[in-house]
This record gives sequence, C-alpha cells and structure tokens, in this order.
Amino acid sequence: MSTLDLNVGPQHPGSGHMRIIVRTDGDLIVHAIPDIGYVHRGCEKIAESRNIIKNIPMLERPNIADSSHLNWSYIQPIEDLQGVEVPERGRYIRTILCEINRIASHLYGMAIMAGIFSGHTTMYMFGFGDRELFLDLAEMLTGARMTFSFFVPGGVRRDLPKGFKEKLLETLAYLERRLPEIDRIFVSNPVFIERGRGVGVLRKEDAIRLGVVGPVLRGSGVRFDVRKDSPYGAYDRVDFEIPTFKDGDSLSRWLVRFEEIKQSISILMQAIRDIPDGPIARKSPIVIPKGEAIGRVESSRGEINHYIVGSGSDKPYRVKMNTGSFKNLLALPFLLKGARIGDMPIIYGSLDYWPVEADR
Amino acid sequence: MSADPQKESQNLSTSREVSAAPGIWVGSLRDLVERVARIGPLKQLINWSRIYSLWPVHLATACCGAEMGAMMSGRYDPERFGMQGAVGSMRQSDLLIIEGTVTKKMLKRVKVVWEQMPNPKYVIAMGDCACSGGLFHDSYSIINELEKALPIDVFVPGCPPRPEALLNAVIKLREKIRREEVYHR
Amino acid sequence: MSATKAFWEGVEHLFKKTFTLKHPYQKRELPDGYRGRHLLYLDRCTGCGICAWICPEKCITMVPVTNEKAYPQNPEKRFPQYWYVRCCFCHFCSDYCPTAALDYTKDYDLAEYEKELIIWSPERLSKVPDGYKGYRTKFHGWAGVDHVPSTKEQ
Amino acid sequence: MTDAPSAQEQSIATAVKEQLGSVVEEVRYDRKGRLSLVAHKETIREVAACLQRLGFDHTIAVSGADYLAEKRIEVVYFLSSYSRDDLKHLVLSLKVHLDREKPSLPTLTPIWESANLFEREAHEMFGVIFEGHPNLQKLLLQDNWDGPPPMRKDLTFPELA
Repeated sequence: MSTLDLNVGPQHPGSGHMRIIVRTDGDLIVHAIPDIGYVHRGCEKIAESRNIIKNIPMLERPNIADSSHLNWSYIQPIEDLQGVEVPERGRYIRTILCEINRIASHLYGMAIMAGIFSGHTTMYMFGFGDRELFLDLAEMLTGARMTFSFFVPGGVRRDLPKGFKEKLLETLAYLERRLPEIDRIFVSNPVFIERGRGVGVLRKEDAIRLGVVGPVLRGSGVRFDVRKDSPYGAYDRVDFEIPTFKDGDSLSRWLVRFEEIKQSISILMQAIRDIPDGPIARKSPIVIPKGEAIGRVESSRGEINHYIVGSGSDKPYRVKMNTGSFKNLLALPFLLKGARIGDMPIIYGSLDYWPVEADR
Repeated sequence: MSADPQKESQNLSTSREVSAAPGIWVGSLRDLVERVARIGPLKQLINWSRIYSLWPVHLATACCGAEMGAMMSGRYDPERFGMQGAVGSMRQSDLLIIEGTVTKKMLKRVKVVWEQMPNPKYVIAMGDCACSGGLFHDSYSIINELEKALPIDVFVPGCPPRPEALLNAVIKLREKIRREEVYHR
Repeated sequence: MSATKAFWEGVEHLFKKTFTLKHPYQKRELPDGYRGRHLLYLDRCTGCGICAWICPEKCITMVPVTNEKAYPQNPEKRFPQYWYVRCCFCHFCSDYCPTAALDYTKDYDLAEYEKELIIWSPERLSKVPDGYKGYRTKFHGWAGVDHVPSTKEQ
Repeated sequence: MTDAPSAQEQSIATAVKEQLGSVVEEVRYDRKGRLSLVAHKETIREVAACLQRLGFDHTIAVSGADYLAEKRIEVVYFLSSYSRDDLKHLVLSLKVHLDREKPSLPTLTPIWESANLFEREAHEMFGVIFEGHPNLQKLLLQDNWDGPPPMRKDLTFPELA
C-alpha cells in the first residue's frame, strides 16, 4: 500500500493560517494532523502586563467576527470577582449586541462554507451582503464595525442611539424576507445538499467524548446551549428554542446556523420590545480582587470561557482563554479520517473554524 | 529560505543600469524591452493594464482577513477595479495584502509566497498589526517591523481597517503604479 | 425542472436594486459616534496624560507644541500625538478624557505610502474634518478619573 | 457575590464527596454554578474516573497557572456535562498542585479525550509533563522556540512593561 503525504496550507484557497498534514491513500485520507499556531500572538502573556480596561480591546481581537462574545466572556468573571451587578438595561443592550453579532457571524460562517469551500459564489455574496446590514446596526450602536470594545466592567459604554429600534426592526424584517430566498436557493438545492449530506459525520457519543461545542455539538443532536442551560445577561427573560439536528454531518452543522439565525431574530424582537429604562452601567473599580472565576458565554462558534485569577491590583494574575474553535479542533482529525480528499474543504468549512481564535 | 526579497530587488536594480551607445543594441532582450517601455504612451498603456489587473493572493495571515472578505463581497465589489476576488495561486497574482499580524512562525511562509509571485508585485500592509505590531506590539511571537522583510507600498492603519479604507489604499496603490516606471522593480 | 428554477432565480435578480456602493464616488453616511480618528481641542486639553495612560497600545505620546498661541489651561503646552499605525480606535482615550478635549470623527481614511506620515501631531489632530457636527458632549459614565493611579506609568 | 448554594448544587457536592471519600478534602462552593475540589497528584486518576462515572463527561478547559510566590504550578481541569441535565449548568474545577521545579502528573486524556489539546497546550506553556499523553508535542509556539515555557511567571520579556 502506498500513501502520499500532502501539506495543505497555511496558504490555501480556504481561510488560511492553518496547516493540515494529510496522509492519503488514493483519495481517501488515512490520517490528518492539524498544525496550528500560525497566529499565536501570546494574548495570555500580554494580558498579565496590562490593566483590565486595556485588556478589553486586545482580548476581543482573537475573533473579530464574534468580538462581543469574547468581550462578554472576559468581563463576566471580572464582574463576578468584583461583585458588580450589571443594571437591567445594560444586560439587555449586551444581549441585543450579542445577537446582532451572532447573526452576522453565522451569515459569515454560512457564506464561507457554502461560498468558498463548496464554490457557490452566490452564497458568498448573499451572506456577506446581508451581514453588512448587521454590521451597520452594530456600528450605529457601538461606533465600530467589528471590534466593538463595548462591554466594560459594570455595563456598556453607550445607550441605544436614536432611531436604533426602527432600524433594527427594519433590518430584521428584511432578513426575514431574505431567509426563505436562501432556503429556496440553498437548503433545497440538490447540488448543495449532496455536497454536505453524509460528509464528515460526527455521532452524538463522539461529539460528547470530544467535547465539541456550539453548532458542531448541536448538529450532532446534543441539546446544549449555555444561553439556555446556564443563562447570563437577559437570556433568561427571552424565549427561544435550541435547534438541533440528528445527522451530525456537514449539512446539519450548516443548517444549525441557519436555524439559529431565526432564533436570534426572535430574541432580538423580544429584547427590543421588553427593554426597560434605567442606567446602562454601574460604576466599577479598576482593581480586580484576589480569587478566581470562570465565565461561560455561548458564542457563535460555541462555548467560550475566560478563566481569570485576580491579583488584588489592576492587572489580572492569569487569563486563560478557552475558545470554541480550539475545542472544535479536536474534531477535525477525527472527521477527516476516512473521508475523501475532495470533502476536506467542506468538513473544514462546516466547523466554522476561526484560526486566530484557536491560536490566540 | 533562499534569497531575501530586498536583496532580490537590489539585484534587479543593478541589472537595469546597463547602458550602450544610442542606436546600437548590444544589451539583452530585456534591456531592449526596457528601452521600448520608456516610450511615453507605451508606458502609460502598460501601467494602465497593470492597474486594472491587480489580483490579490489569498493569504490571510490574521483576523483582518474578515474585512478583506467583506471588501471582496457585494457591497464594495473590487472587481470594478479589475481586482479579482482572492486568487488561490500566487503564480497568477500581483498583489500581496498582508492581513494583520505576521507571527514569527508565519513570516517564513509569507516570504515563500512572496518569492513565488511573479514581477511586478506589490504589497499592502493592512491593519495595525501588519504596520507596527498594533495591540500585540509587545508579544514574544510576532513581527513588529514587517517593512524590514517585505517592501511595503501602502500602509493602511485601522484595527481592522474598514473595507472602504482598504479600497482607498488600493486606489492609492493604483496611483503609485500609474506614476512609476515600467521596470521599477 | 430545477434547471429552469435556477435560471428563474437568476433572472429575478436582474431586476432587483443593486447592493454595490460605487465607492470613491458614492459614500455611505456613517452613524453619529463612529469611532474614526480623533479630534483634539487644543483649547480644552490640559495635558494631564490620562489618554496616554489608558491607551492599550502606547500609541499616544505627549509632545510639546511649538506654535505662538498661549494655552492658559495647559501652560507647558504638552498635547497628545497619535501614531495611528498603533491606534486600535477603541476611543478609551476620548471616554477617559476629563475635559472632553478628545472627540470622535468619521474620518477613517488614513492610508499612506510611508509609515512616518501616519504620525499625527496635535496640530494635525485639531483640524476639523468636513461634516463634523460634534459627538462627545457629555461625560461617559463608566470611565472615571478615580481609575487613574496617582503615579501614572507613561 | 457569595450566595448560598442551591439544593441541587448541595446534593451534587455531597454526592461527589461521598464517592471520593477520603481522597479529597472538601468540595468547595465558589459561586453560583461553580464548584471546586483539590485532588492529589497520586490519586488524580481515581478521582477523574469517579467524576466521569458521576456524569462529568467532558472538560470545557484545562488551564495551568504559575504561582511563583508559593512555588507551585496548578493545573485546573474544568469539567461539565452534556449528558446529565442537572449538571449542565455546573462547572466543576478539579485542581492539582504540582511542584514548580518538576511539574508532572498522569494524563487524563484516556478518561476525557477532550483534554487532549488543552494538556498539550499546558505542557507547552508551563512545562507540565503529562505522563502517558498520546502526543505531547509542540502546538502553538514557533518552530525554533528554544526558551523556557513562556507562561512561567519568572520569564519576562524585555518588551513587556
């Protein structure tokens, strides 16, 4: 038996900055070894030398498509340690921004998988085009397109601007009209379905064993969502479903994102309807007390945790980021084993892997 | 790692200085082409065709790739400038957009990509991290001064830069190409 | 059958409004409070250096200004200078500024051929861009001078 | 925010304590949804196997921390559950204290496969040796990194203020 070793990446027509060493036999993959670390920037070491406010922009950079969730996950343990309660309106604003970000990020993920990895340029244009509208909303609220630096210990930096509610409802109505169109063109498209169905199957028990998170987990039929199971922010005040799919293949992971967008629309509708008046932030000290805490936030790529050890000064003693992509990375060699080399891009794309987040 | 790109560009510039008596061609074919290319309208024609075929390599070095993707998409549509969406093969591309941080591990690979690109080729340093290290300037594993490794044409600050800002940088690069000599590099 | 369906979807999109901005000629109106480059009010800045302290990237240096005008609130004439290749546009400096001397503008186009040209001196920062209406009017509640230690590490 | 543990959390804490018996000192309640216990290096395998039987079926993270003043390195396994509904909201941190000079402990990858990459990372960043790990290689650092593990506290970089 003769095998061939292939080096895929770090420059490849996918998202780049990751190398996968693939051993193939014919076009079957014997094993695949991901080689990461091309964007390892040492966030955790730098974070120990800056104070907690200065760390906010840096610790959200690892995933700029998903920055508000990273930001929240970093702020949550600090608030736990400081004992600061976020005012109700602040929680709602955080929830609204996170859901806007989730829609934008899921559109990005859908566009990347269907658009770049399976070659449907239409989905790439649809996904990125509609995502722009949600970035506009975020820009109106926070002043930046992707890197918001918006959550600070104790609350948020700005109140909802004038005309935000109308614009949000208008954009959501647009997306609701738009989703059936995406459904018509992609979800019921035989070409697209055949590319994803039965490719890269991750069964339920394997998903639990490997500890994958986010849409990858829910695509395998495990009903788990931090927003529901360990609520934070205003998620216990809104009503939503956890979409799960039983098959565990690439198509179901794509469809989980598609269904989650619908749930996010419903959460946004409820949150903007119920948002109470009041202060948006409570004054918090800059000192982080001694002790340790871990936060849990459901980002669009899965559960993220920041483990923070306080030092009693304004700098954290230790910050550990545990991001969704890093947890999902373990599933990649597992899924690639025995797959065809032509299915590799689809499997890679369906994990919605964000290399910068995994390397930190 | 064979030659370093700066050295390579120096070699090119020394070979350009071959001169002969006017009217008699004694140099290489390349020399002849260089002379012809100095003729005004021809130079303009060549530069004009260059600025309408800036194809970027698909090499995302860090997170600015998301904004690069946004620029390639429907709203900003760089194909109006003859810029095709990211090209998989560097053999067919002219523009290297360094999207964000270049780590020490990645620099080797960036140089390999850069060396494989055919001349003329241009570099845009996109984002703070590519320009100066940005938020990670004091990290142990990143390159702060990328201009020492690659000849950068345009610096685009921003973290990440808006797609419009990147598009403006491309327009700035086009201005630069329009003004320069055909065998500048 | 499905081939005609796909064809029909394409034809439908021919008659829809295009989404593309014709960028250099057609610009999108940015919202108020967009975090672009900073605007410095020379007549408000006291040169306290809190902006340089809070900056996560050490992008701000306090430099003396050599023009003839006198600034009574800032006798040493020390003002922030921004090195924009380092700035991440978090605008913590504007939020922390106790005298509201720094403001947000919608100016994002900062690309240059040379890295040195991206250093913005206080005079250059104080130039008011087109269409500027003024955003930061009141003090932002979350940031406070009480965060600032008495001995600033600059 | 030190509120009292809920009845459910109380019962889980007692169940863990009962199962483990004398191997661990106490199961501490940190805050809502967070429990922690300290295990010894020698008995960590038993503790882990027991916790897995209780339903903690995956690690959400493994982190190291270097306490320079106390001359120890701590490895923390954060455990949670997908299969038991009443454990889903809970994070149990399982801590091991190690000697700073020669930190080593038996790997828990056979018990929780999700710890695989995290243990590799802790090995790289703190120099902790996980005995019996299937693939204890370099993960994130650059190819020619020859210095000590970068996250150790005594290692400072001249650029870092």
